[in-house]
Amino acid sequence: MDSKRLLSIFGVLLLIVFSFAIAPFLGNPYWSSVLIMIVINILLTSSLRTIFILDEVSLGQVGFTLIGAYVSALVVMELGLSFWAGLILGGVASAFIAMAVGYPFMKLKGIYFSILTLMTTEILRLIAYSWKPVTGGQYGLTGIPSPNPLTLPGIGEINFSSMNNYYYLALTIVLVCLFIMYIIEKSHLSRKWIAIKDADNLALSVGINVMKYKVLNFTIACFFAGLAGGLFAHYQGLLSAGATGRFGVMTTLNLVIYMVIGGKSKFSGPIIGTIAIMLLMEFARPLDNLRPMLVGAVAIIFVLLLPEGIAGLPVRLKSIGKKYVSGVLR
Amino acid sequence: MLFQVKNLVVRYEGAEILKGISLEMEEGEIITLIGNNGAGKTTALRAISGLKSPHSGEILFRGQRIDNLLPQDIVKRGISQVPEGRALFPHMSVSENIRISGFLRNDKQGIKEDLDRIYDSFPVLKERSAQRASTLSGGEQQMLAIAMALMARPTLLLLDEPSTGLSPKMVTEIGRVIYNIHKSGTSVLLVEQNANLALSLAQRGYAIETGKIVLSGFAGELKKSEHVKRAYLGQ
Amino acid sequence: MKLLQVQGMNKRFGGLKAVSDLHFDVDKGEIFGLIGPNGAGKSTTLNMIDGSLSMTGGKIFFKGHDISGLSPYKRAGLGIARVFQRDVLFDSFTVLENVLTGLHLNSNLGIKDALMPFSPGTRKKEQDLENKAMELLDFVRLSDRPGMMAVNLPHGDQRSLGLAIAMATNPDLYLLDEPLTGMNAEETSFMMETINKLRDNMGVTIVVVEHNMKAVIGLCDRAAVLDYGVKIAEGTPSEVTADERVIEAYLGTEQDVVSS
Amino acid sequence: METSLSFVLQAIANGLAMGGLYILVALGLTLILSIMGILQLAHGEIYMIGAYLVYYLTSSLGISLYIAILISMGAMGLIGLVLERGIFRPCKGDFLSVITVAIALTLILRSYAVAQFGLFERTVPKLASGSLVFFGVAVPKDRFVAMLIAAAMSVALYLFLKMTRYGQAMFACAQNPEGARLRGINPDLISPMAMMIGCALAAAGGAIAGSIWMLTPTMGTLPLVKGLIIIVIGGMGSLSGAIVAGIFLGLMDGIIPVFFGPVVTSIAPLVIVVLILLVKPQGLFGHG
Repeated sequence: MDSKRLLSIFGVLLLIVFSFAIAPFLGNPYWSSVLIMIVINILLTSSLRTIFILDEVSLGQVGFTLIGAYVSALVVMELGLSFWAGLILGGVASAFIAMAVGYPFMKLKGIYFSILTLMTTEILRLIAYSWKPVTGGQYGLTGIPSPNPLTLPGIGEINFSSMNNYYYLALTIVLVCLFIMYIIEKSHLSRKWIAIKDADNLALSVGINVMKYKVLNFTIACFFAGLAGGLFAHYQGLLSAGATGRFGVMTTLNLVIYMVIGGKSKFSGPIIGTIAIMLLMEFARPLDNLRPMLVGAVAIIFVLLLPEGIAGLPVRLKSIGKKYVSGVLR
Repeated sequence: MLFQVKNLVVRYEGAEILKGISLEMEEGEIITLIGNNGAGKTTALRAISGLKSPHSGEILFRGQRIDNLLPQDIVKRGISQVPEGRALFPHMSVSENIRISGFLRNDKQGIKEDLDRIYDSFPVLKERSAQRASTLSGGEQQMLAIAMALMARPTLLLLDEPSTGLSPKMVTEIGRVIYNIHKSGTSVLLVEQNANLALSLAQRGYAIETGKIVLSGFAGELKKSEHVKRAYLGQ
Repeated sequence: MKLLQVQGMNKRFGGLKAVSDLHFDVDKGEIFGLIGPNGAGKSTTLNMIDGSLSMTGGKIFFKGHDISGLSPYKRAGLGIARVFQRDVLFDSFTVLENVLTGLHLNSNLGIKDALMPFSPGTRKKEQDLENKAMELLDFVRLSDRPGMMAVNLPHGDQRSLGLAIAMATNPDLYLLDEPLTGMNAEETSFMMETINKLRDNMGVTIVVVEHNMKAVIGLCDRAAVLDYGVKIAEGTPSEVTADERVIEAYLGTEQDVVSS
Repeated sequence: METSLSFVLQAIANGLAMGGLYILVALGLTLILSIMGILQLAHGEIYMIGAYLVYYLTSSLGISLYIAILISMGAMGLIGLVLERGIFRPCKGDFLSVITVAIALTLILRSYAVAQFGLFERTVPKLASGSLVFFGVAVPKDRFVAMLIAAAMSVALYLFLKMTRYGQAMFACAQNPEGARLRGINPDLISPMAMMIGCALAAAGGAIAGSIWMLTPTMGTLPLVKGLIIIVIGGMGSLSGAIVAGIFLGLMDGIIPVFFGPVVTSIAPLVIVVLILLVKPQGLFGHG
């Protein structure tokens, strides 16, 4: 193992420790809730990038989050299943629906795929908004329980109704998900996705079942989007599907911004981008209503000047540095 | 000298498609550039028309460099191309296609006259003037493409494989059209894979292979050349 | 033995008949040419054999089985490999990774390997694939630069890589679409040598689409000539090139356009 | 009986007025999409800002409504020019970049509107007051004026595109950009024109909507979604398709709520679009 790799593993571990250690120091539930939303959104944005490996921009991730959120909440509330079962079932339901619609959906490309997913997410939201007997309609679902306390040997009972503890829970789950996604990214599966993106006709001609792998991609991405929904439901305790709410069009569009600012071609991109922009939104509180404007401006600057995003900065800086050094030496 | 290409090098994604070709023509000449698929013929025409900027080399028209100009400025100076695959506006009518090709001209009267003249020389286009361009047959589309290029009143007409995909009868027909255009005083640079057609029309010719000019001379000489016979005429 | 049988193949695009009632058979171990001028329907035919284009009518048999309705990846699985006309490669990958992707059918990487890409078992499987890929690169003389990005290869080498990707599927039938187009003399002779070597050493069957008559004469055992989607001649290269109709279709009519 | 007739007639009038607005938005969207290849997700925000500009001109400067609409159209046209040059053209057609920039623009314009005008609903003067009476049923006049304006602008756009050199050049660029270059048409000149026209039409739509209903900073989302629906149904790049689909959609939006709930009204067109995308992505009126 070369030293560079060792260094980056060490860096990642350090970041993980830091993200666990940070919560108690912040100390108040407000910051815990910010951190919770950050980790949930990291998972969502990463699922967006999973689809982007195929060079398709899904504007429908939030729709699948919604499925995960409602299913996860309902199985816990109505069937009395545990949080863990709810979380998994939410993800599975979302993945199942993605798989069911995957074949016709993944046949479309480019603008068509983006519009299709955008419309689908609106349809899902409107169904949730109006299906009163199940989703509570416009009043939504309330009283979604927090996860049951967990007893860990050596630590004792952990109560997740505290924001801080829920943050630890969400962080752990998201880290596990990210680890799985990273593994997939390094596996032959993602190599096939890239091959399909590069030349689907050539991929077919070497025997790759292109549609199967594309649908698999969509299914995996939507599974994680569904999990994010479950995490959200049990954190928030209530769900509603109003147009300007959590499941509205703007949320899905914001994810695209997180991904691009973070760096669309790197695994770390969506993670970095989500953290950076959501923290920016927090620290820019004094700007109040103008905060989205700031984010928009940052996004435009990145697209036009740093298309590889924050994750691409080291390479960019290196090349600038090299130019500078060679300029100085010359 | 009407037109001159000096040591033209064109690259696509790192690959050198044209490796320094040179050619020249006098006013009123009709010359041809023959070569197989992928030899670089289309690339040469794209560079001349300003669609692809060359890596190095010069293109001169009436002694002035045009290799750094935009396509519309090149059209303005009098070089008009009939591109490969005809490049029509498929959902516009035949007459709209012809009219819009005079985009850079401001003389309404002249445009109308040219339109009439084109309809005279291509009666089939007049017949189909209200039809969408996409509904024309291959030969008719080629006629339309030539008519469109003529609307710019070119001094030099560039033709990219006008015979592609046409029946032998239609090829003969197109050949006659090109001949008449040249007769009426327009200089023509004809790029062809069909060496037989090209060398019967042109006065002089160049043969291009993998981005290099390998042979040039009068059409009659080229026709007799062993190399051309083997490589292009299949004999 | 007939490896490939094309029976009554038809293709219509709107009103245009791109291929009409085409019949031909290819024997095992043959190099068969499909030739004709630009726009004659050669590539369309090839697309229907590999399944990327559906037929309007007709049947295709491969090793005696009707494959007419199968999708391209299934035909690849049965042993049909396509080498594309233009430089269609996996542009994000290195030379080696391109061939590794071509080895898809020969790999037994499953979902378990996707979830444990660093496990010794998976590593071993991937190492084996890499060795196989290197052998193939050796065959097309690219083993000296496996780490180079495929897009940065010179034109001729990109075609060789395309061939290596096809070889990786271990096919019985190769469909080569204009393999010599745009190549210089040296690259052409290397490609012709490689194609011959492929057939002689591995006993595979090859269908070549070419418009360049000279190349076909040197390469094929038999050839069919297409003009406007209709087969106008079939036979050995010398038979075909001597055919009146071929000469007319291919070279244009001899009448001088200027004097007529 | 009488009340239901009155409901239906009013619903049709409402639907046609809405259809007109949707058409104005959709024509711009489809023009921008077909000529520049840009999915302008911020088009609804241009519509919204255009409406607020009319509000500002009428309420603060006391300019009369129709003049204000014209000024707003001109101003948004100029903004379109700046946007095309400044942020869309540098994206060089990269799909994700274009989408990102458009989303960023949405954030910027919406947040500007909130900061400047607040979240309260605002109103601008009515296009016309009073009602017209049909079969004994009164239908507000402003609906008719809205329809007329939308129809007049659609016809004007159609004539411009069909009859003028630059209009034809736009079609040419949309169908075959490289062919257009070869005929001396510079797409870099035509693209900003498409953007300007699109933005001006959106501003007109916004202003009319504002005068019939209310102004809010989020008023652009609905027409954007409707515009996308229209260009999918009508076929991307087809103007006549957009007009037919716009009228159809407007009528659906007007009439369905009379018989069904608001949710069916919202979902029905979305479902239709998803089905069209899955079955015939080139749209019902699209080419080929």
